[in-house]
Amino acid sequence: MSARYGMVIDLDRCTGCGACMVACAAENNVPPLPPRATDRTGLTPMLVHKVNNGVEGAGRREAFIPIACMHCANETPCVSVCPQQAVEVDKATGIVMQIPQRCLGCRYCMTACPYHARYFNWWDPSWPPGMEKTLNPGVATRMRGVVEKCNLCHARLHTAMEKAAAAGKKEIDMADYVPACVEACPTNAIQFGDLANSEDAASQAAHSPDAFRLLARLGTEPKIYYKSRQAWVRALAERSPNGHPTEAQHV
Amino acid sequence: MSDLAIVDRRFIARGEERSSTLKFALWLTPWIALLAFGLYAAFLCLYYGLNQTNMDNRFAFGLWIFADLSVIAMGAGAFFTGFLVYILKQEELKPVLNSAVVVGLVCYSGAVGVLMVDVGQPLRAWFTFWHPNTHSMLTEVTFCISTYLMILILEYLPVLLRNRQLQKIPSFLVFEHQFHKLVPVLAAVGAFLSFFHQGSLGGLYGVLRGRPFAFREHFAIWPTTFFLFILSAIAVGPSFLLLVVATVETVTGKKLVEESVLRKLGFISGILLGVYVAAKSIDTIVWLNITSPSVGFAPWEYYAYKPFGSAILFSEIVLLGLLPAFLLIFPKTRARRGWLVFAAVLTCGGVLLNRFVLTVQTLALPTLAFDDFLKYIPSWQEVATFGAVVAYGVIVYSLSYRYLPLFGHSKGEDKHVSVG
Amino acid sequence: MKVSRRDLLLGTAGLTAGIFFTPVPWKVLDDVSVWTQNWPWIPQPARGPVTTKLAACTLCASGCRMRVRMAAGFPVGVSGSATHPLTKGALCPLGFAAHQLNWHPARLHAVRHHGHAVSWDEARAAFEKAYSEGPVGIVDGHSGRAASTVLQSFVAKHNGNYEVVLNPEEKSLLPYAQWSGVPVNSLGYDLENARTIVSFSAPLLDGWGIPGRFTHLWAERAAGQPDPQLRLIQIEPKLSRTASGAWRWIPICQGSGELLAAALAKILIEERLVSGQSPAPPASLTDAATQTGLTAAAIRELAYAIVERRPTLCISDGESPAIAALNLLLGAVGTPGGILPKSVHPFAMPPASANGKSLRAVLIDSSVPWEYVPPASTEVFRFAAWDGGGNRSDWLLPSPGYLEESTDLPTPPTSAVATYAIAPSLLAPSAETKTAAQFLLQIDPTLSDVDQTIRARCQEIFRARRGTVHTEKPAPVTSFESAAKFEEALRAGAVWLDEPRTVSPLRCSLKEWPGNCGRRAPADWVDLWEPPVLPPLAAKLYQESSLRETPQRSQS
Amino acid sequence: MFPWVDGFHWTVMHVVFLTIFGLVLLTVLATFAWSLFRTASDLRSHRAAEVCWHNNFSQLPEAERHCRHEFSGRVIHRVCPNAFDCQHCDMYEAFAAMPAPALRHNPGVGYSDQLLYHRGHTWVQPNEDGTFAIGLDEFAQHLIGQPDAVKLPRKGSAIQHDGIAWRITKNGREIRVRAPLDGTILATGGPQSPWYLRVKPNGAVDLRHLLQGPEVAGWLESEMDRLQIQLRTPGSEPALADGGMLMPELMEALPGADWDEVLSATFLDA
Repeated sequence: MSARYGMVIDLDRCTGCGACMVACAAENNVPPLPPRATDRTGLTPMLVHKVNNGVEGAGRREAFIPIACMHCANETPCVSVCPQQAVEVDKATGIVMQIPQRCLGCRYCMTACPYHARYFNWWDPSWPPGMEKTLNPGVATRMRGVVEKCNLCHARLHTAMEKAAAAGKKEIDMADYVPACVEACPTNAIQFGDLANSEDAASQAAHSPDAFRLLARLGTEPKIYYKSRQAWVRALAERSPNGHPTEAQHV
Repeated sequence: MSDLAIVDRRFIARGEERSSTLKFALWLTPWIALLAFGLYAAFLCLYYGLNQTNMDNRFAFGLWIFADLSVIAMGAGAFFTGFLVYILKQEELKPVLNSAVVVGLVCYSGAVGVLMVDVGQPLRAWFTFWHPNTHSMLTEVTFCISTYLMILILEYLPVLLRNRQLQKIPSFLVFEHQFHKLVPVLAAVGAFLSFFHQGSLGGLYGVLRGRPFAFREHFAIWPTTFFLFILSAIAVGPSFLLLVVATVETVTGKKLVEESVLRKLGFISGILLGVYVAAKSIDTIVWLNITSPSVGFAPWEYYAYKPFGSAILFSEIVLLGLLPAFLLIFPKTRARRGWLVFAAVLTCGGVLLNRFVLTVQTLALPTLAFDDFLKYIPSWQEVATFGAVVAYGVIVYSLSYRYLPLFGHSKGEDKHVSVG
Repeated sequence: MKVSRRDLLLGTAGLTAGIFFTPVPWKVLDDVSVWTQNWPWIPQPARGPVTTKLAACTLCASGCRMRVRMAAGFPVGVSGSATHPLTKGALCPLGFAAHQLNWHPARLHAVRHHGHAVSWDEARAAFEKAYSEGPVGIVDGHSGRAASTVLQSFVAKHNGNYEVVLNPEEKSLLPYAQWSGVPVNSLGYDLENARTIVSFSAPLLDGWGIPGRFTHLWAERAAGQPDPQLRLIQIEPKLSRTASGAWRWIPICQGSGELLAAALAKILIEERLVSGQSPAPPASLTDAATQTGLTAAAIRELAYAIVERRPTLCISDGESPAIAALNLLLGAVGTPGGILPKSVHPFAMPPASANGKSLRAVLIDSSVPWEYVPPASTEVFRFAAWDGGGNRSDWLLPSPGYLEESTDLPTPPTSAVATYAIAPSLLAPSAETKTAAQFLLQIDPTLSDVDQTIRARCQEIFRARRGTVHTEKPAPVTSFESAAKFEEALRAGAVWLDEPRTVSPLRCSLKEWPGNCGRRAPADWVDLWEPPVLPPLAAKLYQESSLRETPQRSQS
Repeated sequence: MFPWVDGFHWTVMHVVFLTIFGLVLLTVLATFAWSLFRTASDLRSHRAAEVCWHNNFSQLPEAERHCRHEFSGRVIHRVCPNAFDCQHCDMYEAFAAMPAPALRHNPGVGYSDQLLYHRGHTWVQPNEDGTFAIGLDEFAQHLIGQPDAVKLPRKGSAIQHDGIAWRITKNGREIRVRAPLDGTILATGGPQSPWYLRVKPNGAVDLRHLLQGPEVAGWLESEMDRLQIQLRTPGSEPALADGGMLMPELMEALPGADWDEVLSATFLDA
């Protein structure tokens, strides 16, 4: 099988509650970091950004943009730069895999990623005494000094594949493979599926007129799509769509 | 004379004038203190992890990478002078060869040292040799730098063996004698390696498709920054060497090499700098008008954030590029020691600024439409570690100058200057 | 033989060269790499089969059903349950990390009296002394549970005082309760049938009511649509999440909401836009305009907008008679798409009563939020699983942690339909903990214990033969052959859902337009979000994202 | 090694890349190894002494590299280009042909016309049986006085001219005495005996590089001058030349002087 797993995130539906972030962190055994940690030193494989349309007064609107690894399909920026093959694109699934056991923590891949979707373990991971009992058995914890990021809940894919294999099937049942953030979203704003499969709802949504991708002009073919009926939100796709930087800034 | 002083004297080549043991000790003390402090800071980073630094997920490279790139550019003098002397037969540069080797050794070993602190898992650094990704510029850099460092150590060996006491051991002296004959081979290999890693250090940023500020289209398999870095490195190398020698002459108050040698260094530096500035300008124009807009980034926006205004571009290319190039090429200014040194300072400044812009400004600039312009101030641990490298350099050079024939023998002709 | 320096040098050289042809250095390298790849001091998850169990979240009164993944006897993951009739699979962000709460550093493990560890017996002795000396108050944060009946019957027997702490949603229903005499917890919002919802600063998209209930409606019928089926008009001073998700955002000055309501009512009456009955508001349009910061034209326009698509329902953040009165005027009380009385439970729900006695001591149930301030000059016995610090409590009594206590879950606030469910306990409660009910039962064994009450309630519902039971797919109560089977189903995570009530007019008697009760709008808890004890992961994430203001962020 | 890494896959790039670096590494190491090998062979074939001497000579200050004919009076000033190996000097014949002006030198230290002197202050005495005696000249003896220890070569071992013949320790300083000619050690004497070594030359003997006749006096005089300069510290002059004659046990007499410098200059050492 050769799937191209990806997401379509309906930004109109996103209320910015952050459930996806928490669910993702819990699923992937992300440790609670010391109080010193900030929005720039944290571990947030899924991170929701708050943006606005730059208008003051009653016309002002805010939106929320969840950002995870985009799993770029073309010239994946982080893959070619890694000196020791710690980042690889899984040919069968199109998932960009990070292999923490190989990573030496040079952080070159982080500078390469235009979406800032890669995170460095600045601290030794630690949990309050006893809390490690609640770690998700499917996912190994990472050590200090390595880079990590979203791998589309690869553990869940693995489980789904085992299930399919047990049933003697080649293809997995997509109902068995739902990443934590998708599962958690209270408004079902995130559609997940196989973009290579034209029947798949997600891949159809990806082709809707409202759909767009961030920094698509870099030509990295991200597999995380966004969609919105609001023009100003769609305008956030590019830094400067027509030579002018968009008004919106990070709040 | 105290016993210590007597012993000390025995290690200084006969007939060489050197400052008193006490004076030398006093000179070293502050540097040793700085080194010790820096080593402590580095230890903190290794023990507690990189949370000791002010780097973060967005500013994943900081002061240290800037330091590495700069220091390695400065060290380029080593391979380039060797190349000039042994391959291009520029014999009159021989007197500064040993200096060049020491400078190179210091720069490269210092850079590697800092890198080992900079990576999150130093114990895994060797994985690059175990399962390399040959598409990564960093792999090339790693291989080249480690190999070239080995070469520099080998090249330093003969200089070391000519210490007054060491040379009393016949086998050492004979080895030095034999090894010296083969140094041109090393010089050639060194030049080859340096050509690639100096370039790859530029490529490091040029290939960052995700960072339109640094991204350059490919030329064969290399982005233009690859060649710009080589050019700038061989341009700044001689200038830095010139600065070092000039500084040593000032500090020691001795005439160590002929003025003509320094002028020659300056001239070479100037010519190369001129070529570099020309190439850099073309590259900048192409990038601003074609490369960057094509990926949806308005060029002027890069310079919309203070303090990284377009002034930075101007000073990089004109003030610290064109101007020193002119000063170094124009005979009248080159002839004047003051202008020569001043121009060399500007040249070094220019390359430093270039490395700074590439490492720091690249990361500070926003990519996503809703990104901020980032600020980053290195933590004291970072600064101290950087300081340790400087101290280390000064100490090694001072010791080499005191106990080794860096400038051949100021008495007698330099028939037997060692290796480059 | 004599060893010269030369021999030594050669020897060392040979040795160093030779060693590379032995496996030693490579083995060492390999071991080092393996070691660097699993630092011994980094905790790794326990391996083992993962089973999924249904449970109910007890962080708040909503009682959302969760699917909890268990490994080696511990919860390792939480997700919503799509078949839950109210949440439809949604959970609040806190829920997803709540299974880690029991190991929160602030977890209480021993009885504490003014900070010193003491025994349960001392606490019990102290409480017995207290209620023998004078009336005690018992505060409940989640009324209607079987446990609540224990608390209530205790005060009934010992001349005490039973008080219920209401959350903002329940408070917003108080006026209707006062005007109609129907208890608050029997009132609910019929959001599903409303076509225009006018929210006066109610955080409808930010944790209001039952998670997923309104957000689903909004996502399906409103989100991003230029002309949505469900019009959400947010009247709020600042651009909140709800405001930015709304169809219209009407920014007004802080605390001027009730005046605006009055002004709107005035226009609606004067311009005969509504048929509903209510006394004329005294407000004048002009000073409404000045106080709200809107133009008179804008207010008029708004008045027209809110009645353009009926039914229209106004929701206030907390108690607000004026806004309730506006609902009366709009005819949104006792009608579909408005405020509806729930079907009265088959069993008697304890009405929340508070009569001002001067109290000797107060016993606070663990369901009471930490913000609750106990009356002065009383001895405070506070049950809690975590030490939220702050408010005065002479006695801190450790109660069971998350997923440790088995309790029943009556209808959540704001729901227009009655429900009943039982939260099973997935973890054995640690020995040193007690619930308030258990504590009182030890003092007075004659009270009927919680499990009996739950069983009794199940039997009553079963006998009433009304409603459906929601597990994987809904099944009518009648399909169960015995009350025991029914109770079993509930204990396995099923939810009983009553039939929606056929419209029952809600008689509200309102003599005159209620004056501005002068209540300041509550602080924006939505943005500065730091409940005393958050799941560490949630706390971490809000600190590491720009999503919510945390103390650290708001300082910097 | 690579195949053991799971998930590692060879590509053409790997082959090219690793080949290049393999070659580079090979070259570097080969260079190093080759010089080691050459060093070893040099040491084995006793060419070490020559190499070391030429190196040392090149480092001698100009003042210590006078041509012998400055002392014989045949030239005013000439710096020796041949490391004192007169047999290789293209000027040798020319100078020998020139008439030596009669000079009167008073070196202030004893010497003998029967002995041939090496610039490292050793003398050579040819015996009728074709062997040679080698000793330390009076200048050196007076300087050193009674040695603390002497380290002589083993009997039967070979010495090369300008190589280190034997070592003398005095006041914790090691003095390396240079051999005046090639040969094999027949017998060893010492400070007490008149000579230090008896040597059997290997093959034809060429002693042209040794000083003899009048130039010896000139040489010693210049050496005395140098010594004067090097030891000139307040109140030392009378001690140095006692009635114009170099006093014995000079090192004992002037412990404060910079003996490292003096000895290096005297015995042509680094």
